[in-house]
Amino acid sequence: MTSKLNLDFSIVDKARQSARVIAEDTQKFIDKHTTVAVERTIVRLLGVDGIDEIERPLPNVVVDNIKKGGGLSEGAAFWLGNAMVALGKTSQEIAEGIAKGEIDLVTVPVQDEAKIVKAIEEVAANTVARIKSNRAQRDEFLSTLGEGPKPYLYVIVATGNIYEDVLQAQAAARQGADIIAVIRTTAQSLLDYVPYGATTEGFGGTYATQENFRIMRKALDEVGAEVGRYIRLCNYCSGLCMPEIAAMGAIERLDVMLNDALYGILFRDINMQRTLVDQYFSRIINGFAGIIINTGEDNYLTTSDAIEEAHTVLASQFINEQYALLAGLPEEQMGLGHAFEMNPDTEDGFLLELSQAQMAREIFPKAPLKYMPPTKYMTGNIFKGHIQDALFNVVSIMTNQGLQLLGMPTEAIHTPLLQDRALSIENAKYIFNNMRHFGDEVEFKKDGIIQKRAQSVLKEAADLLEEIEEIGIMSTIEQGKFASVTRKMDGGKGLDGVTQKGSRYFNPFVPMMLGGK
Amino acid sequence: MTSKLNLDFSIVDKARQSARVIAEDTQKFIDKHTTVAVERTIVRLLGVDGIDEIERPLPNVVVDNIKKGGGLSEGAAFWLGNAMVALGKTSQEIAEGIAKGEIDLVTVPVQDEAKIVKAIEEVAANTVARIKSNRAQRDEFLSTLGEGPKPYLYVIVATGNIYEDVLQAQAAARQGADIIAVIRTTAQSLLDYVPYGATTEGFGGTYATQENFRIMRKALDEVGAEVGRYIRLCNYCSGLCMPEIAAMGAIERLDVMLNDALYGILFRDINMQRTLVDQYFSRIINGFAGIIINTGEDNYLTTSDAIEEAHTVLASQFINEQYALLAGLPEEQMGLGHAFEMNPDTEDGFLLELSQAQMAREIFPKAPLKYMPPTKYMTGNIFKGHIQDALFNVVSIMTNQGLQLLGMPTEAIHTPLLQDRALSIENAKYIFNNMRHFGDEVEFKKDGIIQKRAQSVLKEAADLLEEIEEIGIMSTIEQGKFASVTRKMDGGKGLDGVTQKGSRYFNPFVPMMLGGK
Amino acid sequence: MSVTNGLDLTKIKPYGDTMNDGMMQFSFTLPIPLCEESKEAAKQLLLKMGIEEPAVVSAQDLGVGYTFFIMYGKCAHTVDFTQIEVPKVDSDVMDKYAVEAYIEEHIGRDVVIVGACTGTDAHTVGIDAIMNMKGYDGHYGLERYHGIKAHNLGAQVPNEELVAKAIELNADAIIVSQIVTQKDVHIPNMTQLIELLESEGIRDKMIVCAGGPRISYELAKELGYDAGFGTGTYAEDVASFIVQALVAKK
Amino acid sequence: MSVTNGLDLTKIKPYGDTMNDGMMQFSFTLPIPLCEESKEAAKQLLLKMGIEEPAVVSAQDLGVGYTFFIMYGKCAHTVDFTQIEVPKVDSDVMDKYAVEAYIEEHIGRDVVIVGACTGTDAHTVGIDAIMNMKGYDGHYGLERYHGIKAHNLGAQVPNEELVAKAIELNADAIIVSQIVTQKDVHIPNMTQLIELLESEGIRDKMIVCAGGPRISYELAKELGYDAGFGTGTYAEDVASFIVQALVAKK
Ligand code: B12
Ligand code: B12
Ligand SMILES: Cc1ncc(COP(=O)(O)O)c(C=O)c1O
Ligand SMILES: Cc1ncc(COP(=O)(O)O)c(C=O)c1O
Repeated sequence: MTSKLNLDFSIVDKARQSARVIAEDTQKFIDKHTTVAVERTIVRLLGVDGIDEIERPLPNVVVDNIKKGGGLSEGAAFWLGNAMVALGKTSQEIAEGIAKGEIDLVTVPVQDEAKIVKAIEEVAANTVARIKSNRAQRDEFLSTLGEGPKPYLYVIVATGNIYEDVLQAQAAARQGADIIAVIRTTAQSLLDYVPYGATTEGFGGTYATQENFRIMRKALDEVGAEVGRYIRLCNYCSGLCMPEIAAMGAIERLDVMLNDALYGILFRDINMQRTLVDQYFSRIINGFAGIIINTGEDNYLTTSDAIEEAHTVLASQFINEQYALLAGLPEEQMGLGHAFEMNPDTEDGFLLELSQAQMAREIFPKAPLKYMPPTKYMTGNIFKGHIQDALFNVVSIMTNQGLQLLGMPTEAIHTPLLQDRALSIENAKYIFNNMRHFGDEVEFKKDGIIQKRAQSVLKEAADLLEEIEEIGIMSTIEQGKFASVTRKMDGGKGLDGVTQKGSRYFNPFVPMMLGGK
Repeated sequence: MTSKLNLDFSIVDKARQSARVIAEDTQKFIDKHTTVAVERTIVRLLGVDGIDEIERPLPNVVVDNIKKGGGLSEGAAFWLGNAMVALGKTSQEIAEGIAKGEIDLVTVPVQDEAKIVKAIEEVAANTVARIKSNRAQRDEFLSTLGEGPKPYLYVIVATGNIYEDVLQAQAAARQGADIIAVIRTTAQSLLDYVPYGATTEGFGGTYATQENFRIMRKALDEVGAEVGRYIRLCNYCSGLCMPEIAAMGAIERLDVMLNDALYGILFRDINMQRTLVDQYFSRIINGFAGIIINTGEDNYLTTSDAIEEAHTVLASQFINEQYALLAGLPEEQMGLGHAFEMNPDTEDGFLLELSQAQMAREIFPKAPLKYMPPTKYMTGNIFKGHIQDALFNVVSIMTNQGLQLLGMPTEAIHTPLLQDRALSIENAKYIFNNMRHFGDEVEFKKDGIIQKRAQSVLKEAADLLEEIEEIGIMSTIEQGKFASVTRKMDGGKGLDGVTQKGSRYFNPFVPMMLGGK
Repeated sequence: MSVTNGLDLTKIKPYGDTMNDGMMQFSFTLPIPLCEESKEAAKQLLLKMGIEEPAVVSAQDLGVGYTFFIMYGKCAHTVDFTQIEVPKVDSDVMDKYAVEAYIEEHIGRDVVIVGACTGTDAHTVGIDAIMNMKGYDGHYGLERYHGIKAHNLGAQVPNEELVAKAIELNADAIIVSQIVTQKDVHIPNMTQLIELLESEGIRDKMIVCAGGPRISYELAKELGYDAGFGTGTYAEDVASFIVQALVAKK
Repeated sequence: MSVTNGLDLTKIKPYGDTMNDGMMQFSFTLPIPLCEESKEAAKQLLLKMGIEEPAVVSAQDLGVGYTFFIMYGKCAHTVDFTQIEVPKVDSDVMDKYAVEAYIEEHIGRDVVIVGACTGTDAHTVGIDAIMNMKGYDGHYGLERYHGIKAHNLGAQVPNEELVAKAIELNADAIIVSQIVTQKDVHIPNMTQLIELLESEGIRDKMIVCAGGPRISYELAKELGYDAGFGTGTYAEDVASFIVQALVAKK
């Protein structure tokens, strides 16, 4: 592709290099640490599931037991493996034993390390094989059923009730949606556990549980077969349970995951140390499972100005790209986020939006960019909103975005009604079809508004990255450079779940999954 | 302007030349004939107004009297002038005399021809001066108050009640409209007279009467002063009273007039001889009064397919251009019509629409093109309709159209509600502002879909014009080449109002107004 | 797969995102200025309509002291869907070939149909869609049917002219199109046609149908027609009805 | 210029294009399939609402046996606009400088205001618009007011924490933001704050206000707050109210 924007790719390279340095710097910290969420994830991947009598998820029971016993630095794989060798039980039996108060992991006599590793690796290999086969099944569906053309039509369901969600998801698929995202209930990202079972109560969203994943996956496979398109399922693994939900998604064949530590830090006030460590393992899993991740840069523009702060979005995308690469997640799975959040009263605002979207396309040519609709400047005027969404769709088809998160006319009012979603799908289908090859047909005036805008945003982003390279990502966030939000190194939720790895620590899944297929 | 479409302007020249021959051929016929409408117009311009006891408009009373007396070939100017000289009365007094049965024009003894001409020319000069001063007043408003940027936002009011229309027109102006068109009641174009006075009853429109013109003009001047923009007033002079309404419009300072014989022939089944003769005089008046005319090619696409018959629109525009030039109406006042009427399900339909609109812009660079919204493929789904209108607005701002007849979301349902119009204005304002300079910023790919489409439509239009040049406009219409509608030379309404001019015939306004300023 | 979802066909309510939530969207203009009191007036209006929790989500001044409201609210009313019966064309819809075969078998001569868009209405596209050779949306028009002689008189046809033509051609059926319905202009016009046919004493000898986007079967029946056809009608719909009605008449 | 137009403020009706025509637009989904009977059900529903001449202008299958309707109809109800009274903030709105002068003159010390977006709600933009220096839409926030000490605790703040902070800072006023209202999640949360303040025995010592796009003055009063502020509020609106209420309290 030749640049329609006449971008200077040496600046792109320089920015990317800065981002690499930033990511490697973070990685040093990550490599030394683990968290309760990472350990619960390992427990899950080792086959533990279910809840105890008072509805505590067993993975929490296990890790809490280890933590209480002061053994967290060794990691759950070590202690579980140790107990398996010592007691000759399965991981699930052990977890149930802990729940009943019959087993206390750190007091189980320590066994031969090689045996522990072997025991764990056997179980781990099973899970890894299952995830691999999920991935193969997805590929199979994609090649037999096929999929919708890009940009994929991506809609949310958010009734709070998984069964209503199923109805709405199937309706959406029949109407033309390609991706169904089940929004989580308002406060779930701050829970330090993952709820269990099918759920029918939620506020502004539905609990992410493994059972809910399963119910929705089944429903989408059914409707996909019927409409002759593979329908992708999306959920959220930002928040305090990042890697755990990634694991659940990998096991239940989700296809897309919202997954961004920076989002959690800035918009959920989650501790940065905690979530950066969590993110690394979650991305390894997502990468291995063939799941497309979505990053959250679009959100920056809901708290800061889309014209003035455009470069922060780009800078963050560069960083997220490098974080993903270090976790073995290929470009083809990087749904880097950006958004159509400019004030609609801006003269020539469309040109600036177009420039921004085209720039993202050119700088991340293989990434299935996630493009967010107008939200901040949506009002109760649903008619006006519908045409704001229409221009958003125009930009997307012109610049070949990957995942088109459809705007809803009722954005400023409520989570989507069944009919709102139908109207949004109709909007996107009309525009995508009616303008299908428009992007190929137009060129931008040399040194015009569009070209210049992209060039200057790129320049600013590169400069910002250079600055961050100096001070590191954590100080950058402390200074409020992203989304005008300031977060402290030791502030936010979840810091007490972080610990340094001990000498016997091991996580069998990292070597098995990192960058593998 | 360089052609964005890479058009071959030698084909344009050839097409224009064919149209010239066609128009000159028609003009030969026109020059030999007059009609009752033309004569009533002359009567009006000579100062006759009002109605008789049974509500017949006096201009009709006068011309019917002449016709009944077998004097139509001499024309109304001759007989009125004769009576003025003979009886020493004003034209109005004479008309009232006829109404009362006191005067019978053709039986008044014939006076000296030079005196007749002089008497008439004196009165005519007054009217001409008044129209001239209206024009000057418009120019004055335009330079003091200013006007909205092009494309002008053009909306209709159509309540049937002139007072409700005023309310709606003022609302529209405050919301941002630049042109208010008062749609006529459903059957008025087939009336062979113009109703009189303020009216409050109409079906799908409001009667075009001189008093209604006055009421609305006053209302728009008021609101224009308030909003600081001159608000243009539009009405309709197609139909059986073409030149009469043109005259009324010139006197009451209308600014825009729908004015197209071909429209009347095809869509109102008006006799072609009648309306072509009427059109000539109406355009002379419109030209002199500084009124922008709107032609009706857009309507072709309501009965025939927008993709297949695009070239008939262009061919007709060429012909209308030449008809207008022969009537002394300058390019700057030619609101040639075209429309966004493609099936919205067409893949890349937007590209074809854009091509068409850009082509019209390049071929008629000075014309304030009138661009009609989607109507045929509008449905009761007002949400979908609103975004069809949005894409229409996108094309318009990209191609710099002149008069943007705003599409209404409720097009398929009812004539616009107050709120429908507000939504449409909001739609256009948002898009025009947000994409203001988008057209300047983009170029079209060489030999791409857009360029090729325009080139082939131009070619087809030129070929069609060559054919018409052979057989003449009347046979062309008989063969159903426009809008897939067939009309016969001697069919349709109003033929009995056509007559050949006699040796003493004269129309003082033609020399006074033709091509004058 | 789903648990019982609360759907009760005897008590249907609007569905927003949860069964029986009653959610509806409204838009309308009130001829009063934009202020807290007018928002309250808008809410009271919805309450009177039986809408619970009415919420003004947008209120816009229209420039003349009137206000445009967009609202949401929850409808308290329910409808018994099991009790609804809609009068409908009850003959079967046959395709073109079946209609032609039916004529040959049951009627054995050409069926004469005269059609027009009547009164001041100048919209020909609808009647053309039904009658012209070419038809509409890939469905041939009546002119192309073997066994049917279709005469399309076009638009703006006075009822008198239509009736005269029907008599002249000894028509089996008259079909009229009415598109403009502003201020109910179609009602007197459609009524007058039936009156004319009655005064000529030929109403019962003919099948008389009407069509148009705002014409329903019910309305047409009320006005004395044999049937009415709305949006999305094809030639075969009306042809099927006419031929079967003709046979039934005998 | 216009003739009497039929407007009667005691009997307000929706306005389509003619006074008192009652015209309204509706859209909603019924959980029944698209067919003539469901269209009839939609009409019956509107009739029950007191809508005359209900017309289905669009009916669309949603893929799960449910149908999306767009309708128009004429509302038969009227509202007496002259009788409407809306409870409203009754203090005057002053601008920033006037508020500052008012504090100096009538209070003579710094007014302490603690604000937060409470419960699980993570939307900071609204409370920031009111409190942060920068403000919103060109209107400075409370932090920039001389004579006001504003403490913005951010989002997702538990009521307990907010109350503790208010006590610690000896606050004159607490202001809370609630944006998420899905399934009325804000109601128990807002109620709990008042209960907490009461159980601490400090409810009456403070001015307590709430704000958010779905918060009305009325609702806030009902829940025991001193005032509520909706969409489009600026810092001066709530500042004016607080300082006047403080003075009135003394
Ligand atoms: C094309 C059109 C025109 C063209 C007509 C060209 C022509 N020769 O037909 C022109 C530009 C001339 C025109 C003029 C006017 N129009 Co017009 N027009 C339309 C438009 C855009 C499309 C109508 C159409 O062709 N539909 C396609 C056909 C295939 O559908 P159909 O007519 O519904 O027919 C189908 C069925 O209804 C049924 N059917 C119809 N007739 C019959 C008869 C029988 C026997 C049967 C069995 C079935 C049947 O079968 C058909 C095929 O499925 C509509 C808006 C819209 N999108 O609907 C406005 C519309 C109909 N027009 C309208 C109006 C008011 C006018 C004007 C008065 C002024 C104006 N606003 O422009 C003038 C005057 C016309 C007059 N004297 O009648 C209004 C009517 C409002 C109302 N409800 O009363 C509309 C809705 C636009 C609007 N919102 O203002 N119009
Ligand atoms: C930005 C945004 C976000 C950002 C928030 C970033 C941040 N740090 O604030 C992010 C992306 C994180 C987010 C997340 C979510 N959001 Co959100 N979000 C929005 C959005 C787009 C804009 C809100 C906004 O900033 N408005 C601008 C400010 C200035 O306006 P305002 O808040 O109304 O404030 C003004 C007045 O109300 C008043 N005011 C407000 N508070 C106070 C307090 C006082 C004391 C006073 C005096 C006045 C006052 O004054 C302010 C200035 O005039 C809205 C949609 C929309 N267009 O409204 C959805 C919206 C609010 N979000 C919604 C939801 C459901 C969520 C999520 C649960 C899931 C989801 N759908 O994304 C999550 C979870 C959030 C959680 N736990 O609370 C829903 C709420 C539905 C409902 N009615 O319950 C909305 C309406 C979107 C939708 N249709 O689904 N969201
Ligand atoms: C990257 C990312 N993660 C998660 C979420 C959703 O957040 P939560 O589940 O915390 O409400 C978003 C929201 O838009 C997001 O962008
Ligand atoms: C050129 C022209 N004249 C007149 C009209 C209106 O026609 P009438 O007044 O005959 O209804 C139109 C309608 O769109 C038109 O295009």
